[in-house]
Amino acid sequence: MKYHITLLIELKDGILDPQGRAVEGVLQGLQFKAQNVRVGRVLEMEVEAGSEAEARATAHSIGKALANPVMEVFVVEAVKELA
Amino acid sequence: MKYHITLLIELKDGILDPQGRAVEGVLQGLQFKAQNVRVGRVLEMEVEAGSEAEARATAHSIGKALANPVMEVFVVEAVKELA
Amino acid sequence: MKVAVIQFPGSNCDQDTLWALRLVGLKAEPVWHTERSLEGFQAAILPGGFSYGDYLRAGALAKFSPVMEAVRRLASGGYPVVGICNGFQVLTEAGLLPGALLANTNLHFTCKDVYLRVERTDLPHTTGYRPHQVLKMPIAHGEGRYYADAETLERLEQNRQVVFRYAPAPEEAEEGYNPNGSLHDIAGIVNEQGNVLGLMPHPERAVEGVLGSEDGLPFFVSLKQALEGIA
Amino acid sequence: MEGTLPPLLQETGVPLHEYREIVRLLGREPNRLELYLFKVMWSEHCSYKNSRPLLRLLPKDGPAVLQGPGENAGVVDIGEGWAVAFKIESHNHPSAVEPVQGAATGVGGIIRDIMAMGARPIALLNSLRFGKLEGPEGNRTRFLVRGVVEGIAHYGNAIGVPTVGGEVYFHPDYQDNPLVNAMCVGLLRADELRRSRASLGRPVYYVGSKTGRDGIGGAAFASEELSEESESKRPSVQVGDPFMGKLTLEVTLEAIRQDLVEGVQDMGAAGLTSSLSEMAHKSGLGLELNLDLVPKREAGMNPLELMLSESQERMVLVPRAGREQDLEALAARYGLDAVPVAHTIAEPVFRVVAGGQTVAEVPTHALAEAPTYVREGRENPAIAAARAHDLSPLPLPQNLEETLLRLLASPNLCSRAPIFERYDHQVGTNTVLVPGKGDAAILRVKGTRRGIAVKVDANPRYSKLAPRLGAMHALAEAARNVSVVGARPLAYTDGLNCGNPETPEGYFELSETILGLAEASKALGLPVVSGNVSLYNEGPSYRIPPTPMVGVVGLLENLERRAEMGFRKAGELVVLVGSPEGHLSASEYLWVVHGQEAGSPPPLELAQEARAQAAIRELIEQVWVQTAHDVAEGGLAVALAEMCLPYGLGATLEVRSPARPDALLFGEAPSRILFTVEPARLQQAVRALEQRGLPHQILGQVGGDRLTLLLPKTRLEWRVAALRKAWATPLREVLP
Ligand SMILES: Nc1ncnc2c1ncn2[C@@H]1O[C@H](COP(=O)(O)OP(=O)(O)O)[C@@H](O)[C@H]1O
Ligand SMILES: [Mg+2]
Repeated sequence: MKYHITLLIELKDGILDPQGRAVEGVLQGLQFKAQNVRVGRVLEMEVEAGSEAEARATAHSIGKALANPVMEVFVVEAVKELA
Repeated sequence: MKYHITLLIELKDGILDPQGRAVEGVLQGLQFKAQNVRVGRVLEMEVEAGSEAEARATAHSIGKALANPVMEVFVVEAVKELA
Repeated sequence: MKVAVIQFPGSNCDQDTLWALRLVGLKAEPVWHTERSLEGFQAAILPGGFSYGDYLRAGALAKFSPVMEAVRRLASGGYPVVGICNGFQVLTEAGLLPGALLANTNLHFTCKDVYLRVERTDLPHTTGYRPHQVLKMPIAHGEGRYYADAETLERLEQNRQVVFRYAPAPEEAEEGYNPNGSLHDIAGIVNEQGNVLGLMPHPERAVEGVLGSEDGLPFFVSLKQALEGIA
Repeated sequence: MEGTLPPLLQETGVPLHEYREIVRLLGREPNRLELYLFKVMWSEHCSYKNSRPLLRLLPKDGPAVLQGPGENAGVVDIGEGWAVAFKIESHNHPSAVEPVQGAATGVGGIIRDIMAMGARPIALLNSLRFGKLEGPEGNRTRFLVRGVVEGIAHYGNAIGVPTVGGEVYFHPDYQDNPLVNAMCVGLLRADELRRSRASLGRPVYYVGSKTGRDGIGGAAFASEELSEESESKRPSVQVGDPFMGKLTLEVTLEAIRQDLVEGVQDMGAAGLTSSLSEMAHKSGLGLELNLDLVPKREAGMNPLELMLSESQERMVLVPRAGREQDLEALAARYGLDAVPVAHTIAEPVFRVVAGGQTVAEVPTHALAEAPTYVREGRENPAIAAARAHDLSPLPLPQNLEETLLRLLASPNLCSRAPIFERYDHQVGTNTVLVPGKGDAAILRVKGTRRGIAVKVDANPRYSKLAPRLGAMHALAEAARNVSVVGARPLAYTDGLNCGNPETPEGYFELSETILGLAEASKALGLPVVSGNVSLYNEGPSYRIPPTPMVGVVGLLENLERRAEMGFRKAGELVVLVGSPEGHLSASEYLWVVHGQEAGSPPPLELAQEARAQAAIRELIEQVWVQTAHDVAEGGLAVALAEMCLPYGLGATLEVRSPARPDALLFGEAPSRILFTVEPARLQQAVRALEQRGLPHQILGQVGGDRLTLLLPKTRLEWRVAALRKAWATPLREVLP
């Protein structure tokens, strides 16, 4: 079966996020009350798997392969079966 | 009240995503059966709002300000009240 | 007859652009992005660099700078407005030019000389060129792949809004000359009115023999003549 | 204190004898924070405790020197009121842990050293060392190369300082310990030179990014061997923010231009601790720092974290009396924090206050003057044996034409375009000689006819086999590269990357390297004005070859009179200065073709080296010569091929010598220079060489699309296109 997976890769807490800082400054300039802005990457893809659990495990392994353990953490945001 | 919001900004379908392709190549090299990989951005932040609906509306306006409609779409992925 | 060179936080070709403008005898002054007026200026250049670090997306944050309203007014008054490299990205992000500039297909910043064909010589920025003249000019960008939907591209071509196209070097093989994957080999475009122009290559880096090319000089000389016409 | 170590010593790793010295200097036991201040300030990185006695041997004075070692960067006079500041700095350990950010922050750090002198950074260079590209280790090497190049590009391109040159070298001995050294050159008006000084009672401003928990203890980390434990130190990665860097740069330079500040200091390794305590010490004063005022990125940071943080993009500015408001307004315009976090005091102590309490107070001189060590060195016998190895039975390759292609495709000789194309090398519109076109980069000084040439160099194979001679070669070659573009070398900066000085072998290599540099400096008349020492590039199973990265800056009084390396005019004659025969020992050829690293590096006759360089400068100055190239790794054949590549123009040349053909084609020797000259100017050129007693040969003529070499018994020929293909592809595969 095919599953659609969504992975978020984000900077670890405490690691400086220059992008987030710059975006925050601009948003505040636009009068949005936004704080602690962090910018990360989202990856969407389709994987083959026998079950949702298997797809989730694959998503996990992919997150591990792609995130930089020195600075980043990943979250498996969603796993959905495709028709 | 404070809300945590998560925004995804992604390339429109049909627009060449060389980063997605590169990631796909890497994943296939690692024997993952991943297809149609797309890479976008995730923004997380805290906003002040009177209600969840208001927070969602703010998230929407921020997405509009930051995404480029020529090639991108945005999704308000999550709005959560903070303790 | 004075040109404003807009300085966004992170612009880094502002001084080079001022140098090139002054070299051809134009009066030019830097204008900090928080200014709200361009009173007294008859043209504006948005220079290259990394406005706001190019964070999020090149040009995405600079479009919110206070000065952009004044740039818009100058443009709608018919005065020449130019975006070079990052400036081109800002102009598309701000909607002053159609389309968008995406990450190069090679996914990395590329700095080298490229060749451009001049498609229009009737603009305030290009009267100094010969039709179809091939220019040598450096590029230096990571997000220069011109993109627009099919309809917009069609319209650009119909209206002859494509001003510069990547081209093969004179006497060289055909392929591989497009450095970033731009659609229709687009390196620079102009708006319908013909006064707002954006291009990815750096004419200000090609204004003296000692820098390797003088092909950018006519760009600034044209602008000077056009401005003399206005004054 | 006898018997078991106090827990604090175990925690900090401060050795007992240093602890005793600290107690003696303080007249009491230090508290935990104080002990950490000593730990970082007495680390090799900040204190040079193993290298300082040796560095004293280097000549530091010269007619052009405005500022020698001891400040954030050295400064030389280039005439017409202009001066040039430059320095090299290592970021090896951070780059091994996180290549992108490690390299990026290395670039950011050296830029801040240059701007601390009041100079506008106008050029960056870098000197990189990686392990093997082949075999199973190749994957990690490629990961590091890609990351480091991306990091350098990310920071340099965005802050708007062109990366105009550098060098990259692959050798298995760097497999576990890559080297990333960055050099920056800045331009200033001589009368705007600033130093790290403050007068009494002045507020001391913190300007730039907020302080977070970045790189806690980095300076001490850089002085430790890499170990399993470094893995656990990962969370402390510093992230570079070139955008903030650019704003900080503009504020600092504008403050100097408007004469708002009397003193400037960057916050580099050991952050607040070293920048403030050293500034106070150099000023002969004390300083009181209030940590409550320090801009913080995260809540709950304790004094220790604040004192050791290596957050990037921070500067220390000391305003002139009455200009405080102007400075604050200037910083506000750029959206930067500018906070008076400290003030100078008469009592010569470094006092740290938090929450109204004094949390540390130590004499400034005690922090600044770490004990120094002079140790016993001993050469590793295996290296002495390799150097003495007999190479006479070396077989000749079957096919010499193929051998040249193989050499051109080797990682140390192939095209660097895949790397330098990722660097903006033109921003600033001063780059006259871009990467790939000449042996050194040339930058013009706008508004004058002057230019400066810069190049950084080091041959680790030479240094591995003979550290002293290797260091001499490094300086000679860097200076030669500057001379062959037409510039007169003025001074140099050196990045000394070595192993653990606490081992006899490591100390031997360090001391020999410095002795070699000292000898070459004297003979070539070149003073050192700045530098860096990175020791402990060693682990349980490896030690890097001593790697003295030498960055030379030279002056062209008339920019019009310069040379580049590519053949450009058919019909010009090609002349070789020096002997056609080179040494196979320690050569790139020996390594690539015969898989050996043995023998001694070629002998170096410094007086002849100086004469050869003076001769080529004169020929360029006379405008007889516009094409020149030094003969370095890979020997004569590689150098000639390199001259064909930039413009695709070939040459037909004859080499007359009874030596074995591989020694003629690929043998290495210093003091050799190739140049071209129009037939009408040949006599004059040759006379200039004869007057200096320099051996030379007229080899032949430029022209056609082939390189043809006639040896006594062989005729060799290559299409330039074939040379280019072999040379251009290898690094493209690493950096597509
Ligand atoms: N190998 C060397 N040769 C010459 N000078 C050196 C060398 N190493 C360090 N120096 C000088 O010692 C001083 C202290 O260096 P360093 O601690 O690296 O300065 P910073 O903290 O500003 O980076 C500087 O002036 C530097 O130029
Ligand atoms: Mg410093």
